[in-house]
Amino acid sequence: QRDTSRPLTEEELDRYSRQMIVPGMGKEAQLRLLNAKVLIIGAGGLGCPAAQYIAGAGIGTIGVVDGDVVERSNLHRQVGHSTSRIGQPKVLSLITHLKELNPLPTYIAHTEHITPLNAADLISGYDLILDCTDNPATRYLISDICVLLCKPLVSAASVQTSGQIIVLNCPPTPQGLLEGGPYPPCYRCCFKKPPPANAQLSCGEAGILGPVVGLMGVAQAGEAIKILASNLHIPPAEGEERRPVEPTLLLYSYSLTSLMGPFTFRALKMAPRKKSCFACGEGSQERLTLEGVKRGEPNYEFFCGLGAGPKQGVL
Amino acid sequence: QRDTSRPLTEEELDRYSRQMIVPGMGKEAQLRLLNAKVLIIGAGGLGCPAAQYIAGAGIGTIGVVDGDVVERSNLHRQVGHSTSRIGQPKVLSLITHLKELNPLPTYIAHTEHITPLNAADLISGYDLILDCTDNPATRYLISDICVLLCKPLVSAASVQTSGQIIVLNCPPTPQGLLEGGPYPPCYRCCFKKPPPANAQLSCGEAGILGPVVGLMGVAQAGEAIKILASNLHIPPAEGEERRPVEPTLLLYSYSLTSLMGPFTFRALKMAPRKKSCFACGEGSQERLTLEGVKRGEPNYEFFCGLGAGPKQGVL
Amino acid sequence: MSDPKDQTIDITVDFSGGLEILFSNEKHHELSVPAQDAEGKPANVGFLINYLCKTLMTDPRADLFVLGGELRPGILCLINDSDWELEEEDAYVLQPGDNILFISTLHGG
Amino acid sequence: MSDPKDQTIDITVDFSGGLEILFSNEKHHELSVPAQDAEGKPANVGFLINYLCKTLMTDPRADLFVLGGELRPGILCLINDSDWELEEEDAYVLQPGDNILFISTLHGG
Ligand SMILES: [Zn+2]
Ligand SMILES: [Zn+2]
Repeated sequence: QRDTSRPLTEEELDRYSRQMIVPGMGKEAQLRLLNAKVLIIGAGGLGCPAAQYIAGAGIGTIGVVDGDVVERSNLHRQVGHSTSRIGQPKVLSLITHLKELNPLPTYIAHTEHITPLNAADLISGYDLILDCTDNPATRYLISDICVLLCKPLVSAASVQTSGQIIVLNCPPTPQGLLEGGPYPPCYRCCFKKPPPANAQLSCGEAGILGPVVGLMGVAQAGEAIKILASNLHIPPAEGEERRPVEPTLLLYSYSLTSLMGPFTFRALKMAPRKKSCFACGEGSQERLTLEGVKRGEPNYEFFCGLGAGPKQGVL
Repeated sequence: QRDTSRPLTEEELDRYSRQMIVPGMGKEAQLRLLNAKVLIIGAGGLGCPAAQYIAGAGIGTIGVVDGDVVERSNLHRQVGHSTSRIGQPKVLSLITHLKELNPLPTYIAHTEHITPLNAADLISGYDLILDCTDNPATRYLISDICVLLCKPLVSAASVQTSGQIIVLNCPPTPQGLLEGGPYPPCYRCCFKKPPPANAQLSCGEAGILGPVVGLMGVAQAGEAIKILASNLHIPPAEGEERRPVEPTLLLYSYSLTSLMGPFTFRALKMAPRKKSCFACGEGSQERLTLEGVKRGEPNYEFFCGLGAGPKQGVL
Repeated sequence: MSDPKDQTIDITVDFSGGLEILFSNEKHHELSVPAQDAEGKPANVGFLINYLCKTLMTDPRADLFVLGGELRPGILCLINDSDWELEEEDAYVLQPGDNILFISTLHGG
Repeated sequence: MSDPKDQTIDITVDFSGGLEILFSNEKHHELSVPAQDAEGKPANVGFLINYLCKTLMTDPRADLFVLGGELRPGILCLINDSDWELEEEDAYVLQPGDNILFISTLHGG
């Protein structure tokens, strides 16, 4: 199934030639993309633009997870949907658009929200995961499952005029391993605790500008494509020189009242895997397991304090 | 026609509510967008994503200029087209997609390339111009006409794994005016001379990765929306405190072999309007006129040395 | 020489991701802060956080920045663009010219 | 003290937008360059450009970097992230720690 040496078809050569001739790409990298399986969790403001470029690049299998339906108020930023598909499940609407763009990939519709019960089944079938979701409980869940199943995770978020993106768990490292590191961080290594519920704001409540979340989504596709094309998600072989782990959180600060400037993008240096991390640190194998997550441990809703008081208008 | 105080319709409120509640937006800013006219020159890798967010945000009148037809090799990055529209004029294909996204704006199709003969007529009807084209001769032409017609210009370019974006001539300043400056630069202030023809590479010949050009296109929409929402293109009134002119060229350096890092985005400080600039500097009114451009002066093709020898594989 | 208690350090403090709302909606602040805390120890980031609450915050909701004597969960502190966990967290002693950035974790998408 | 002719300055030189192809496909270079030119004048950016052609360029097509004794049209030189026209262009005297960036103008889209 994962044929890494087959010739490309005429249609594939035609569709992908402009990216194949980029220095550093070529046929081998294109075949890696054609053999790759990517799961996009969330078909909203991040997932729509990310999916367009993931599909365009010829990723072989593309799964999309979302339980929502398209609403008219989504369309200013969720550019993979359309007015005529209002009311449809977002996953089906987005896949309709992607098939028009590129009919060659296999598209898999998961028309449900990700939950502790289905997360491992959803994620296990893919090589790389994009977190395009919109709430902290889901973000911690996705990261934990990616640690447990050894999947690289490209995570982005955006509200109002701000955006953040970071590549996590790449290359994936066995849970609890610290010796021989530093190793890449997981979501919990970077963001130990969620904000209190009154400081968590969603795009629906706090607003969002289309190009802000769009830029983050496109950047997610960019990181995903390079990881798969260059095998950055494959742990280095014994003796192979290891790229230094330099986890970077990219911050995008859009301003409505001033043009792009020196502070628009800031690359922030994050710590590597932490000994103290609940999910991937020392002793984590006893705290976090696939069976535990299914049983409700940890309790993500409780951890993120849902429903714990009125919102106060600050992120 | 430019009603700045009318109530929004129920559909407008529904479509634009998520951006209207962002701090700094609001009804007044939304009405500015609804009354604005934006011209997108080029319906390719930059123009497609830019147009999606321009349309989504509710810009009232959106013109698109391009003389090409959709090809299969475009689709990995030109996400406003589709397989079923291969062979159609790009402008019509893109407008089909935009109308599905948002039927409310007025879309104007210019199914022709921009040339010294039609440039002033095309540009004069709009408030702000996006340069999403793919060759130096056209870029100098567009900038010159924007100087002559006092239009702000959001210019981006991308090849292989690199991208650049800069806002030019914003707020527009009368041609030749230097006293009381510094004033914003035009394209020629920043890029005095084009590279020799053998060092000019196009996306078709040198290749391009979808998310690289896509990110630049989305960023163009972001700058355009802020300019129009916040009236940054209106020269300050007499006595009004002027924002300092800090022209910034944003450089995007994507790497296929390393994750996002400190050098991925670099904001470069550019010089303001130059006394020596051919188009906007001292005495420029004698050198550059609308009539001159129509007559073939300057000769953009000659200036950019088209057809002057074999390409050598360096940008 | 001036009394060491009156000496100050020039630093820049930035807020992002919405936190700027608590600080007169300004993202960038150039500050001269005391070089020593009340006990005469060199000013560190922990001291700075309290100092910002007292002198720079314009919004009464201090609990959106500090909770239980610590930086509120969901806020990252970056010292010269590095996660403060790569330095000594709140024990990091301020140096002239330092940039301290506070960002709020985002979850929307 | 060492002979001033042997003194060097540590700077970083970056290439972007495709120019790196001419310099062993490396975007970032940490260099120790002579502090003086052949005539004993302090090394400036003009000197550096020639020095890069002679010592760092790995591609024979020097005319893609320098043309007619000057930086090729379509290449911008940035001194510490500012257009060199904001400094003194090629007459700018190198300082320790300077970053000099060369980028090629892009036109595709
Ligand atoms: Zn961890
Ligand atoms: Zn000019």
